[in-house]
Amino acid sequence: MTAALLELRNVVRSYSKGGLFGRSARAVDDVSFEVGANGPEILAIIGESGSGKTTLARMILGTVRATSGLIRFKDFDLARVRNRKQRMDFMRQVQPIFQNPFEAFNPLTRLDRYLLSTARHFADARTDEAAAAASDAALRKVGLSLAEVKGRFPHEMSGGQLQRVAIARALIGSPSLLVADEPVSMVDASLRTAIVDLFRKLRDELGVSIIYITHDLATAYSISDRVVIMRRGVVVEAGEARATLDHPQHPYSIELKAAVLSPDVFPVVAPELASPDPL
Amino acid sequence: MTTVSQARPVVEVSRLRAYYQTHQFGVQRDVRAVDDVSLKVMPNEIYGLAGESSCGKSTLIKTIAGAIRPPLKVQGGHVVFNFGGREMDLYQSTPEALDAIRWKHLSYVMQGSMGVLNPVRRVKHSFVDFAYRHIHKPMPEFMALVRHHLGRVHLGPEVLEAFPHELSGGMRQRLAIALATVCKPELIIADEPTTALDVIVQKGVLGMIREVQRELKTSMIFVTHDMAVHAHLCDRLGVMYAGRLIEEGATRDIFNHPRHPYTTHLIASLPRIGSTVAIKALEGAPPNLADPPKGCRFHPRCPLAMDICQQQVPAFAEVAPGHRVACFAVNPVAVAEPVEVAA
Amino acid sequence: QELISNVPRKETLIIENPEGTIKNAGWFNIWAINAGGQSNGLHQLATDTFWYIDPNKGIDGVWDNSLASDKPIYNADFTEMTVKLRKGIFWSDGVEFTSADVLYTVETHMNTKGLRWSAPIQINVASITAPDPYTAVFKLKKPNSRFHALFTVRWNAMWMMPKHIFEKAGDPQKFAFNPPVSLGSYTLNSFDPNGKWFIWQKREDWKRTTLARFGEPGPKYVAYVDAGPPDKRVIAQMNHQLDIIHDTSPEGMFTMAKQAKFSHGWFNTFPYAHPDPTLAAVIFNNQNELLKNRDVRWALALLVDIKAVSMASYRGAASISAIGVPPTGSHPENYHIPMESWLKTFEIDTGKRKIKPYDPGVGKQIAEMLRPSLKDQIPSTPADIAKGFGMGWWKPDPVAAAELLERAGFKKVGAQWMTPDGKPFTIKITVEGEARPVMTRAGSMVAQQWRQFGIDAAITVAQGTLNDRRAAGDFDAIISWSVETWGGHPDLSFFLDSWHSQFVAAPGQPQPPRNWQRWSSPELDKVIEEIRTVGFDDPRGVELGREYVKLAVRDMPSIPLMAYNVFTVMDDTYWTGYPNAVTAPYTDPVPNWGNTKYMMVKLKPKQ
Amino acid sequence: MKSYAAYLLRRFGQFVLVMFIGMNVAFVVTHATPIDPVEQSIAAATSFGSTSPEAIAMMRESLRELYGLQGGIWEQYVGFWKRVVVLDFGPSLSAFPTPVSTLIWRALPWTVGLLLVSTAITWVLGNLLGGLAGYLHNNRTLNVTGLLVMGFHPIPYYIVALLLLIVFGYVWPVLPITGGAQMNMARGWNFDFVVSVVKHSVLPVLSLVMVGLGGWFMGMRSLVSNIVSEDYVVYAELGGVAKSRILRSYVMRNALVPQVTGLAMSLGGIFNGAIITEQVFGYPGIGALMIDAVHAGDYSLVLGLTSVSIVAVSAAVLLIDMLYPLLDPRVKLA
Amino acid sequence: MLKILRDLLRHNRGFAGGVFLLGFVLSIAALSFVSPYNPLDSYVVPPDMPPGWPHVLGTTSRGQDVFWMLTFAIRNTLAFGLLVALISRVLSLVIGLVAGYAGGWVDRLLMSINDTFIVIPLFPILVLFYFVMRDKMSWVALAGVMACLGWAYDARLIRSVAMSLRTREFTETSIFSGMSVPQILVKEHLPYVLPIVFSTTMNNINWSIGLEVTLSVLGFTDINTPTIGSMIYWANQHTAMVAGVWWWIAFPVALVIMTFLGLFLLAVSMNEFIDPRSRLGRGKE
Ligand SMILES: Nc1ncnc2c1ncn2[C@@H]1O[C@H](COP(=O)(O)OP(=O)(O)OP(=O)(O)O)[C@@H](O)[C@H]1O
Ligand SMILES: Nc1ncnc2c1ncn2[C@@H]1O[C@H](COP(=O)(O)OP(=O)(O)OP(=O)(O)O)[C@@H](O)[C@H]1O
Ligand SMILES: [Mg+2]
Ligand SMILES: [Mg+2]
Repeated sequence: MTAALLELRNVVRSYSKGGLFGRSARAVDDVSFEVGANGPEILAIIGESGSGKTTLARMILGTVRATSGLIRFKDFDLARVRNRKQRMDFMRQVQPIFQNPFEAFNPLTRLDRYLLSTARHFADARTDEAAAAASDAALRKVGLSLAEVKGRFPHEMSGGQLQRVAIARALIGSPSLLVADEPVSMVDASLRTAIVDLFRKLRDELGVSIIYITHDLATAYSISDRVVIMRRGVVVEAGEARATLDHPQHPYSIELKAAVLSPDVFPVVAPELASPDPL
Repeated sequence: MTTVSQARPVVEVSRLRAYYQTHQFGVQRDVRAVDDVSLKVMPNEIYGLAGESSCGKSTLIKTIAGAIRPPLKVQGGHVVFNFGGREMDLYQSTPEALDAIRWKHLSYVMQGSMGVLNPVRRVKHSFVDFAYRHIHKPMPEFMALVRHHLGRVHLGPEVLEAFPHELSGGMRQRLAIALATVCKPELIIADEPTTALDVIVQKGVLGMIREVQRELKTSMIFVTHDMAVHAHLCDRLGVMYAGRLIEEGATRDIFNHPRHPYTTHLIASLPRIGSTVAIKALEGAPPNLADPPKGCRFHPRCPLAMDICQQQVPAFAEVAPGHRVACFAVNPVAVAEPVEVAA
Repeated sequence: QELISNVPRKETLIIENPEGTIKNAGWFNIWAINAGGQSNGLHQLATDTFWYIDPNKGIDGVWDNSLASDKPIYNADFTEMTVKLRKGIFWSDGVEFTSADVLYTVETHMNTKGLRWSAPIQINVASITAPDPYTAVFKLKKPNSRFHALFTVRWNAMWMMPKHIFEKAGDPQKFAFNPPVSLGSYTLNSFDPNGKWFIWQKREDWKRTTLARFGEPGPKYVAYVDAGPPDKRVIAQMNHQLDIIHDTSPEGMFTMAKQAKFSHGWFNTFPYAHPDPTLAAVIFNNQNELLKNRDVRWALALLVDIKAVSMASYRGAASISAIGVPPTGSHPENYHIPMESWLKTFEIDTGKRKIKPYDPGVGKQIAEMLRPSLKDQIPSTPADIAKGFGMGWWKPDPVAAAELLERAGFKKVGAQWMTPDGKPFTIKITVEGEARPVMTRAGSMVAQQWRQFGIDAAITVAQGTLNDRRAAGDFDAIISWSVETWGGHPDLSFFLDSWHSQFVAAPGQPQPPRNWQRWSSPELDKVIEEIRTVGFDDPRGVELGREYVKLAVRDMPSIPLMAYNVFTVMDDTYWTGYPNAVTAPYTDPVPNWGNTKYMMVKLKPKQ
Repeated sequence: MKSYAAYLLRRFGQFVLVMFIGMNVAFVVTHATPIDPVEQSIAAATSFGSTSPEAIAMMRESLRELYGLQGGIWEQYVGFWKRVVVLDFGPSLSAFPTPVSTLIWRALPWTVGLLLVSTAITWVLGNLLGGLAGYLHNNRTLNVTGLLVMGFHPIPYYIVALLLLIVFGYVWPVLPITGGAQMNMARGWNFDFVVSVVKHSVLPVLSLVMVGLGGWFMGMRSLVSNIVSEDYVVYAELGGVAKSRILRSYVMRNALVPQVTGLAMSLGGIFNGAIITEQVFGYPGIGALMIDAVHAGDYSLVLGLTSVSIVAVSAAVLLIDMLYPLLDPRVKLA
Repeated sequence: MLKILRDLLRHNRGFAGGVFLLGFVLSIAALSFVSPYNPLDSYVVPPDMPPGWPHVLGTTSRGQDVFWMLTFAIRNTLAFGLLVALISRVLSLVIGLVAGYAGGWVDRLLMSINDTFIVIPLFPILVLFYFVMRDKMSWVALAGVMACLGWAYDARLIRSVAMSLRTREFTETSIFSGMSVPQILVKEHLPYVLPIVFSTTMNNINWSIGLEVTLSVLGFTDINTPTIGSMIYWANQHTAMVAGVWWWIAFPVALVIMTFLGLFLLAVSMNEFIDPRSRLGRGKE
């Protein structure tokens, strides 16, 4: 067994809650798992809203410190990252896609800045042209082009466009781990498929591992290798994706699966909508 | 939804065009995010709006909700509301008249609604600001009503005392929905209100929406990318592509017999849990709305494209009762009238 | 609403106290050094001492025996001074003033270090006795023909302490003396704890004070107030809320003269101002390497155009003086007029030739210069012109100045004068700034004239550091005065005694007051030593004074400019009878002088 | 609880540190003055009298002794801290032997009263106008008002004060132009006195407000112009929330956080006095005291005044830091 | 760049007004280089002449031409205000942004230093500095000192904004785009604080000019250098206000007001320009 790409052991994060004199509450409670122990993989994290998924992602990215527990990337303890060089090395390999695309870009800055900067630092683009080319290539993977993005400010883009820009930015440097926090929540089904396919391709062809946080069980089912289901900061169930989602064990997982809306309501289920509590 | 009402529509949109106009440094650029759209929403009806990302759904919705801020400009067309028998043309009315109908008759949930709550005030104050004046009840009763309403979106009364930043994205989104529905307006316009919700909560919230709508015979325009949500919630569905409506009909008809090639593709590409068949994404890139393709805007990506598609704009015409499509492959003779140039 | 509550305006005289705000208002112990205010009425209205010398003509001659009934009586070798006291003078609390108070005052100063007059008493007095309640006899440690000056008011002097109060008060340095017990015709009525105003009230028993000899004081109340910045003082008087402005700018004075028909100065017409017996001068630091040389000092003097300086500083309203005596009081009769013929013949040798630098017509030239704009405001008789504007001065002579500088080894390179060791000749004129605007203006004009000649000259504003810098000799040249006189009396020892070279400090060490120029001259020392041996009123004193003048002209240790003119403005709306240069020169109007107590008896309410 | 307490403790430590450094700087600075209080006293005591050089030398020595200046700088430093600890700044050197604290307490109420009122008025008015102007940025009246406010702002204070004085004291003499209250009036909480104090404060307050308004106005205006495009403001507008409410609770409330910081600091700053106001209007206060003390080289008094100001300002800064989480709930107490 | 300027000029009346006012003031200042008079010399023209020909703005009681004096005064005063503002802006920006971004002990250390500067009263320091510097007290030196004393307040303000920017998600995006800390501070955070910086700069310039005037009125500056402050100083010494020589004070004050209003209009329009949301929004109105 090769060493895992990413390893989390007993990770806890607590926040002090509620104004001046609040108690502290655990947003992430004793979470352990590994990513990429057996080659590149896509790990889906699904679960309740507010269950600590984003917090977990942030701890992996090192932007939030774990209250306790250990996070190791390629056998390197993230708590020991000190200088800029170490950080840069880390970021070359691990890239995020943040949950809210409207927040992920500075409204006062043009979007291409982020792309070009990423290209320069992590895709070894030496010249402006090279950086532009790298950015354009990444944007094309998500159905955009540099021409469309260049010179635009975030508020000039639709939510889906922003989300795609965020994805493209993360891809520029060919990282070995992507932490994607609901990367396709604002994208239409067709594009979503394209992006999810892209993730799959990244894994299969480039050996990128992906942590895929989502509420969309369907895409999680279709691309992920393993799945982690969280509720109130705790991992309630984890395992091989299809097996777990086909036959969930934990009551919450079962409830979750049951709640998934299927598009295939017609023609069979249609009258159900007439009932007072259809869903 | 099976009962197509003969009553007057709650909102009637005709030949609406709204462009993002930027005159930045001498160069004018028009992004034609809404181009010649006409639709009607009947009382007691949920009208779903689907379409590719960045096709102009949010813009359309903003235009209907009167949320016009520069650089967005309405270039032509009308939005006429009909609340309680009184007609009102949105773009001919005074701001005061508009303020008077907001939230009482018309409410709006904007996209990215996590950021719409005032960060330095407790949540309850937002409810007071938006809704109190429309609900003619004393404060304690009003708060009780709000608490009750929050229960419907699975939120406890304690969130009223919280500051927005203390709540997760999903909680804030539910608050935005609760805020928009608490006054039980006649028309609710909602732009991707459930994107940040987990499926369980989403189901609950949709249930609530449906319930409110049934109870009050409210109408609703609902934008989401989740076709499953459309399938469960909407009476009628409109599909947009590149700033235009390209197909509209009863939800069931659209799901069962999509006619426009884009809709066909959209329905076909829905992911299903348990299915492992690889889904094919649409070839090509979404059109650039600042410089859309001539003719039918879908033609560069259309498997059925013909010569005429590159020249003429297909009319958005009825092909079956209550079912309209804009496609030459479906309706070879219907050519759209050219839009009149705005004054 | 009245300006002052509970006090009728008609019975009140309102005077500016130039000390401004007294930060320690409730302190009336004037014998402690600078603990409280003193020209807030305290030393004008409430204190008294043996004698007064008036800077002008005086109410009954220049000399006034105040608490003393006679002039000081010295023994032959000036080692003993006897003072006879008036009878029937009472403190405001009803206790009689006697020689016991004198004894107490002097002995307290002998026994306490750090009172205001401790040092001179301890240096001079061996013992004091009071043979009877109205006689005090001072035994001196060494001969001193001017010992009485300590008790003779020129602005102020050593005031008498009330024994019956102070002996019970404990440490005389820590006693506030509040409320003060008065020996003058007024007592304290009330004061602002924040030090903005003090109101004094005429004593019921004003007849039992020294002033009663001249009649009843007019104002029932006298208020001393902090009048604020110059503009505001003018406004206040135009509103008739300030009867006497202590000082304003020349322009302020002209405005008042034009616009306020009740306001007038010491002169009713131009130049309005009262010339203090104080000589403003460009004081050189005679220990400065470059300025040690008399030729350099004379060269700089010959570059000054006094007409321009007079215009710049006082807008022409200055009384100029070419010699080291202020042109005020009785001095013109004793010095300026008699010495004019000598001045006319005075020569200096430039190295190339001899020149006669004195120009007797300068005063007249200033008057003529102003006449076109001021018309009949300008006096026409030569005597009046001399009185108002002064007499002659040194004629600007750049050629001679250049010759003198060259003789001193200076060289002109391009437009710039170089010192003998080849550096640019730089000279800074220190001025006080805000607190003495007119002097600052004079300094800036002098600097300009030097600069135009090719000397790198500029002014530097010392503000609060002036005292320290002046004492430490930390200046090239400074606009200040080292000559102050009695004004009404020709004796010059008031300042001259301290010019003896025995007191000149080493460079960098603090120089005792007066001889700021640090000038030492053996010839002058002889003059001073002789003055010490002749009596105060001895005519020989005047002759010796003229000797000093000649020495100072020859050496030019400082360039005399003009009298320190004070634009005191008086408002006739409520009171008349103010002192006036022409019709009533009975005392000095400048209200912070202790001598202004005489004004009170001359002031009459305007009907 | 724990975290806020820890925060408080840390913050309090910082407060003490800042005060300590501040006081030390003040000590060094005041003792670096080239003005020797003894020389000042001598100059003042002798400038009008006949002066014998021997007497001066003697006087110098005894004053040095009297003022307690013989010791080295180190002894004075230790003495200073001893006195600070018991809140006694010793006797003033230029009004010896009156204690510094007496002088300060006599002037302080006037300064604090005047500046408190004018700062409060300025702050409220400036923010209100700035908020309105930023929010309704196309309103003509407001733009003109803005230009007016901003036009007054840069006029040198001395000129404004003097102009007011000329207008209301001479041209149209309706208001008293000098002092804190009518002369010779019994002080105390009686009606006449209070009326007189208020009347006398009108012009000083007016002048301070006129000149000070612009600062707050501009700050608020620029803060607001940023906030109006935030989502929550846009949304409230779409929700038909009353304009006044949006302005108050959405726009201004969010802009208030930095403005309150500023207010706290300027409230702390009122202990520095308003030198020119005091000068022009003859208003009693500690600004004049400070100038006087500096001129007289009275470092006891200067130190006393600076210490009061240092304590006041650092306390104000501490206070805002403590209240910050209340003002802006998002701020973390890290 | 030029295009931006032209566009701003054309579409933004405030900007055009600001440019015009400042341009006017600057050209007055520039005229000082061709002045026929040496600003140090007095009594070169007849004193107390009211505005008219040939002395358009009149003459002072010191016999100086007000207009030509003013060219020097405004030049020096502007240079003074800008120098103070420049230095103190750099300090407050660097310290405020770094403290807000870094947090933790860096923040505490910087804020301790900062607070020390806030609590020390300004006036005694300036006066003392004046006493110690004496003749070497040029306006440049004064500007240096004032800059060192004038940054702390604004640094705190900027820090408070920077603190919340640190928590915004886009900061993370920038970090993960490989931007260095200075890049993030300059390119990402600076635009956010610029409106504050503009308004504090204005306030700072105003404060420094005001303090210079105050110090001048009290006589604590180098009165040999013509500045607005020293003009007012000399006017006061000649009680110009009550003597009716109003032009000696009115014109310098008017020029200061123009400068300031110009800066204000610029700052306001620049604020709108920096925020693309409002920039686009207001372009057409
Ligand atoms: N900065 C914070 N301060 C206090 N509490 C926080 C903070 N950030 C997150 N939390 C809390 O931690 C919990 C987990 O939040 P997190 O954002 O990780 O949830 P999530 O699983 O990503 O939810 P969602 O799917 O809605 O985005 C929530 O209860 C939230 O309120
Ligand atoms: N302020 C703006 N200025 C210029 N163009 C804009 C602006 N806002 C949106 N657009 C453009 O208008 C088009 C339509 O945007 P809109 O937000 O309506 O899309 P959408 O259909 O809601 O997409 P999504 O589903 O991704 O939210 C997009 O191409 C977008 O880039
Ligand atoms: Mg999340
Ligand atoms: Mg959208």
